[in-house]
Amino acid sequence: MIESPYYTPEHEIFRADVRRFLDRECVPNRVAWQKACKPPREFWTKAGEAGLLCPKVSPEYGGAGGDLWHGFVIMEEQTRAAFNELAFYLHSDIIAPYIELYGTEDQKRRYLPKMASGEIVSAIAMTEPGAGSDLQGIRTRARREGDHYVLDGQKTFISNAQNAELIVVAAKTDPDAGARGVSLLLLDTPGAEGFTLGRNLKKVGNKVQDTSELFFEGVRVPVENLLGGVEGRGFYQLMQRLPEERLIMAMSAVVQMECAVDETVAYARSRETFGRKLADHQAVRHKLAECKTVATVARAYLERCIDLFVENRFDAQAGAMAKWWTTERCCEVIDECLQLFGGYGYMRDTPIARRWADVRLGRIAGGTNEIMKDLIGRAL
Amino acid sequence: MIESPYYTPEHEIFRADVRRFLDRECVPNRVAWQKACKPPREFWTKAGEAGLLCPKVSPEYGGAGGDLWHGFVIMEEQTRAAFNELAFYLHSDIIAPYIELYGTEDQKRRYLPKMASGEIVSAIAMTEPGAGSDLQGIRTRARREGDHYVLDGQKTFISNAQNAELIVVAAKTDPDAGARGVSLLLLDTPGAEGFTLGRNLKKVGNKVQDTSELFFEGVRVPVENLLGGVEGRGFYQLMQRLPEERLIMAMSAVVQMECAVDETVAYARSRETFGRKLADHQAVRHKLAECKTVATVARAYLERCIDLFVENRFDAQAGAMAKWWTTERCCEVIDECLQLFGGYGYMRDTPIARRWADVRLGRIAGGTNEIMKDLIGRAL
Amino acid sequence: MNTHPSAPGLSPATSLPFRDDHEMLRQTARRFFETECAPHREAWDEAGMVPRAIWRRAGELGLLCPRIDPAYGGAGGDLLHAIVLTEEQVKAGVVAPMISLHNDVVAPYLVAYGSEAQKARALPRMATGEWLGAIAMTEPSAGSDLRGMKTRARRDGDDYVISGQKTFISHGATADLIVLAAQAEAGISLFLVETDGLAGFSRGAPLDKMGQFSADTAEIFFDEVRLPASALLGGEEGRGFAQLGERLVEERLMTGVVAQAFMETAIDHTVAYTRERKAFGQRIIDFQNSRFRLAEARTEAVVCRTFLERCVTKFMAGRLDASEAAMLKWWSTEQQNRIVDACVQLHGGYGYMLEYPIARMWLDSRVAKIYGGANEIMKDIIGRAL
Amino acid sequence: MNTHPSAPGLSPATSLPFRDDHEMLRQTARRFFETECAPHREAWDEAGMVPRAIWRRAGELGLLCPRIDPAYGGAGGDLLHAIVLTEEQVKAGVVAPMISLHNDVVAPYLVAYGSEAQKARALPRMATGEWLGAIAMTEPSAGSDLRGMKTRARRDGDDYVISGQKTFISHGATADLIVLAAQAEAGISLFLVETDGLAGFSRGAPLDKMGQFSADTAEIFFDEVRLPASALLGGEEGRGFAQLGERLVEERLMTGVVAQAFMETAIDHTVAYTRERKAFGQRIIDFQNSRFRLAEARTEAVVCRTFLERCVTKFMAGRLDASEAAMLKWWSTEQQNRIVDACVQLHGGYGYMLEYPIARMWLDSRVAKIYGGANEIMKDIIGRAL
Repeated sequence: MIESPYYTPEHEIFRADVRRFLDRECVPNRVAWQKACKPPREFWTKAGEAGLLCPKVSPEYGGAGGDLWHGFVIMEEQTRAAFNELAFYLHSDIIAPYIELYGTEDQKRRYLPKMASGEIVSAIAMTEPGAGSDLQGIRTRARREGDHYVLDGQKTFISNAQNAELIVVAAKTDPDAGARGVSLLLLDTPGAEGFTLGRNLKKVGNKVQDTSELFFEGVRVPVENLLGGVEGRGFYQLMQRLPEERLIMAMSAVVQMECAVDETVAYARSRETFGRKLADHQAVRHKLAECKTVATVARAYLERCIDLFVENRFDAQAGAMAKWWTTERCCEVIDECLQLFGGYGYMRDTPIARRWADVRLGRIAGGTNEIMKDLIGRAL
Repeated sequence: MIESPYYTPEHEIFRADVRRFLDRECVPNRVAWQKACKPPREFWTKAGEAGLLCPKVSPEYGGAGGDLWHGFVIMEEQTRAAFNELAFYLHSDIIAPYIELYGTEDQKRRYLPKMASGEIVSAIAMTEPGAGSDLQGIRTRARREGDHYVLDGQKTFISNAQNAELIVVAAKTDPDAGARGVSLLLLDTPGAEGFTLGRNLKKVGNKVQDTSELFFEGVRVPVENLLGGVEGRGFYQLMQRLPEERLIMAMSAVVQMECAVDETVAYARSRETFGRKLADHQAVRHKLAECKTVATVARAYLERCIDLFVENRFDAQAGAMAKWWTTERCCEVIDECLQLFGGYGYMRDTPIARRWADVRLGRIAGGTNEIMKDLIGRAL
Repeated sequence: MNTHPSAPGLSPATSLPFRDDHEMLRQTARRFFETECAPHREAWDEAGMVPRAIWRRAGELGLLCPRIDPAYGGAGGDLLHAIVLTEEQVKAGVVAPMISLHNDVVAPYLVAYGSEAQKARALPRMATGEWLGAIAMTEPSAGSDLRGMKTRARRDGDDYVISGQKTFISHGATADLIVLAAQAEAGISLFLVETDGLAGFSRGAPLDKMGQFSADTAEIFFDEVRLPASALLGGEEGRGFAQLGERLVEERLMTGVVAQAFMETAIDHTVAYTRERKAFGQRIIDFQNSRFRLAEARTEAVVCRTFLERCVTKFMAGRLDASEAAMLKWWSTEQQNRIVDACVQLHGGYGYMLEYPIARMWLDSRVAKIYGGANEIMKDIIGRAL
Repeated sequence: MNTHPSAPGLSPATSLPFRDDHEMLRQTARRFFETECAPHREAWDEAGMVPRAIWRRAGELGLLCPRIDPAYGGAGGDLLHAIVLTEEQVKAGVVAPMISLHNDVVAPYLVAYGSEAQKARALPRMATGEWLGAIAMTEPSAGSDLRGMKTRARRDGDDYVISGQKTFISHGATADLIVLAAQAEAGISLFLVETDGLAGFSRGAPLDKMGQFSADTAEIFFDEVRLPASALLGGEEGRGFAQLGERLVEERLMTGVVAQAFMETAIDHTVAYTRERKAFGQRIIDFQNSRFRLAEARTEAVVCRTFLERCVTKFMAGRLDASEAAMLKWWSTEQQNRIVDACVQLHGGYGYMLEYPIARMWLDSRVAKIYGGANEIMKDIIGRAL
């Protein structure tokens, strides 16, 4: 869909597969899954069979040995279908890399092949009810007791948890050590005593993606499930991955804008009001020109960010900039687009309406945009 | 000009006088005064003779015994002529009230009649180079020595100072007492040893209104020139007057918007481009509709503020709200209006251009708008 | 609405002349919305509509059509009664039952243009909640462009025969009485359609909207529907466009009332939330950015209220013109959406969760920039009048 | 512009392929603007123009027309040379001499459309600074509407006779060579007007603008001015509209370069100022509001730079279209004005004093949303191409 020097013919073949899978397996079920507020468990297995999970993981661990652009292709195709509410990227592009990059050999062998096949669905548990974006302030404790850690605490806003067999839990192994006291534990949820899956929270958008509360009361996790095997590395492991995660969020925001502008231009060209095409009203045309400009600027910016990322120069500030700027513009542009659809823009079966509700999360998730500005501001 | 239940026929007669004075005595001299960066001293005497100075001061002290609306009439007429760059209101509505409200009987008799006649031009010196809007942090000292205070320090951004015979100086009589250590001193500048009038600063707009630096080195001020005769009251005297001062700023901003919108609508109706009137382009019409709406909303808001003021319920937060909101909207609206004038909007002889540069100060002066938000935010 | 006693300087009490009877209605309404509606909001949202019984209950309490003549079951009230009801409904976070649609949009057509017989039949039923009202203007192909409507009313002997389709009809799935706009020979005309057992009339399923879930909205269809000539509102053809136009000023004024209540309620929720929640060791309200954003929102709401109240005052004196009503409509709904959006942001992740009122308010608000004439139409109206 | 070494993550170094010769020109330009221009800015602003000697000096240093062929006195440079000059001029806070107007707007008309004789006569004089160039399109009654121009070029034997009036002409008060657009029989055509001793040609006094004080702008008048037929640019009538259109893409690109340099310079000044100044006991940059506002500005400038550089790259590859150039023009000048305005605000009272560079930048910036085709025209261009 997108012109990019990084896409090879192989990516385009993959894109066709992804598109087919989305159109056949997902779109027809959208309404049912939205009602259920989650996709069925077996959907993940199908996605694994279709090669949509963990395309970037090394073949050694059951992946397809792909690259960043395989993840982008999936995200682009989801966006085209206005079906971003399936958290593939969380499973494949956020969690799998933690294990592949920081895990012990044993952890990689245990989890990655099953994550790629869809036998294991994964979630990551960072946010807590009282702490929001403040990772250093988390209260969930992991107390060492013999060859186990004992987990106590509470998490919220956890995506994928309803189906997850594996939850990566951020916990304090040393409550007095601040950032240095945070570790990541790999919790196998089947049969985990003391673990309770809380409510599946109802959200403004992203209806299919489940979002849950989690409770840990004396949950025993074997020490070999400490990610990487060394305590106190969690905060740094999380931090290191943030630029890439934010790049993906920016990419998603940009593609959302582009899809929205395309849909709106098409609508404005076909819809007639007051005796002429909507697009022939000057005020409408100027709004469309503004939206198109923002989307074009954003695309140029995204490509530059990708270049920097490839050159290994996309740092924390760059990630923060990309994330806040694109998600803000995305919400503005889509709100303007929705307006041009009139009453249809408020109906859930119009893609623009779903986009509008879905993208609102972008300004909040992954660290609120205020946190991004703080991060940039401190480095000025 | 403005429909208001508070205007009486007497105000309208006064308005006609003011308008005549501005059109005859001021407008023809605008360019010369702008070049000189101040009006000539004798202009103030003429203004006094014409009854434009201190209309609100009690007849007992040489004033006309008018009310708030006499001040408004002058401001409105200045705005109509795009000639706000004469600081009448500083002299009449800010400084004279300090003396009338807080001064000793002797101070009132010494200064007010001459201020009303224009024999004395006044200025007020609060801001210092290092302190900005932070009044409690001022460093100018007034040390008591026998029956004199000895002034040492430096001020900046002082309007009217080039012509002033009287400068009300905010100084610390007790440097350890914070807000309670601030006093206002009435400095007679003729023959004041140790007092130096610094540069007349060149500004973005408000060209006619001079703005100077002041230096005090061991300047002796007799104790009977302490405003009100009691030390440490300065901060409270200043604070108490702020709501009214901010109401006047809000009023000015609203009238500026109204004048700008009227001028722009007239221009857009007469100017032709691309074969039709500017106002017949939908995008232009929508911009004008937006500007007109903001001006209309602002007028309603201003009237409500005036009502509250009359009912003695216009407090510090209300003043802060009125000041920041109206000055922000004023700059936005006038910027939009200027744009519709095309190249003419950038020429100094177009009123919209002068308004644009003049009103920019409103967001900075009288406490920056950030200070206003701080004040409101703390009271939430 | 004497709001914010805690911060008097920030939100000056209303200047509207509320009397004791308005305050009594306010108390009744507040109890009704808070205790009999708000607890069911989630269930009603799921159902996509409210149970009929709640309308009867609202009727019993005197919340329906309080402005109509007591002869028809009303209380002879005024616009301030309508404002009181709307403010309390929004403050309680309740979007349906759509009392203002029923009371302030539909009933006035009967009051203003109905014959004695039409009034006597419909108004008492509306006041008790026996009949729910709706108005059907918008069509799929026309949107805000009323003159482009295609629904026809063909005269056939003593009857009119109606064919066509309407969409985005609030109460479309449930209404008993629909004020219908259709093209008759003499031009657009309004008809009173009693839906019970009406042959050729059908309704679509409630539309799946992005917010206001419990407020049912549906398409309705007329396939050679026969109405007696007495169904013509006011008894004269071709007056529809003018009648709709006349009513729009008041409808847009009420949109402003809703928008204002949304803003103030959203800010109240958010001040409370940011005072209570902590992040990075301090209360959210203690961050300068939060304080500035809330200071802006509070100021904007205060400004908007003064404009609203000026419009209300002018309306009650018969002096509010179409241009000013259009200003109020676009400006207040724009501010509403901006403020609610900023409030969502200050809630962080909770702002995206439907169990927090601010999340539903965000979804509920968006349509305000579209309905009652899209905001672009408002700017056209103002621009042409300059 | 490898700016901001102190904060590498915040402003990625340029991705444009600057070579050593560009960097050498940058050094020369920087020294020239910083030491030979900036100290005189106030005096030149007072005078409303710059002394002619400064043009000769710029010519000596190789700053004039570096892109033209060495055969005509240039250095055979490329767009990056133009960018280097513009960036350094803006960074030094210098608006005149208007080198980019001379180099990048006027000279290219000769290069692109001039006959050999026209080039050989004009370009070497422009490269030395002997002749100052201008272009005259806009008329009092037409503004951005070029087709509406009224200046006539009547053929009379071997001559053209020109009558009409132009306004807002940069270098109008000082230019030696004016590229003039006028209506000839076959349509809008461009003429090369050598002003020295030209009968019937007159200039108004420099216009009193709101900024860019030292950049002279004037009205010019043609009263039956006789030009030889050889003054017709390109030798063919009626090509003017197309020629102007062809050049606009590059002009708008250069407007983006100026806007970008303004943004980055304004932010640099403001970061320095807010780091140094204190209020209420802390540095201004330590207030969260200041930090957020600057974080926004820096991000916006980074985003804008990536778009600018993409446009530059596409332009150099011959692929930048009119629509994208229009996007760059309106977007970058809009951002420029917003960012400079925010920077003024962060300066407090000093932001309003002309001795602070930010104050002059604010005044200088405003016209960017108007010149080179008002931003509304840009939106029309983009909108029509959708």
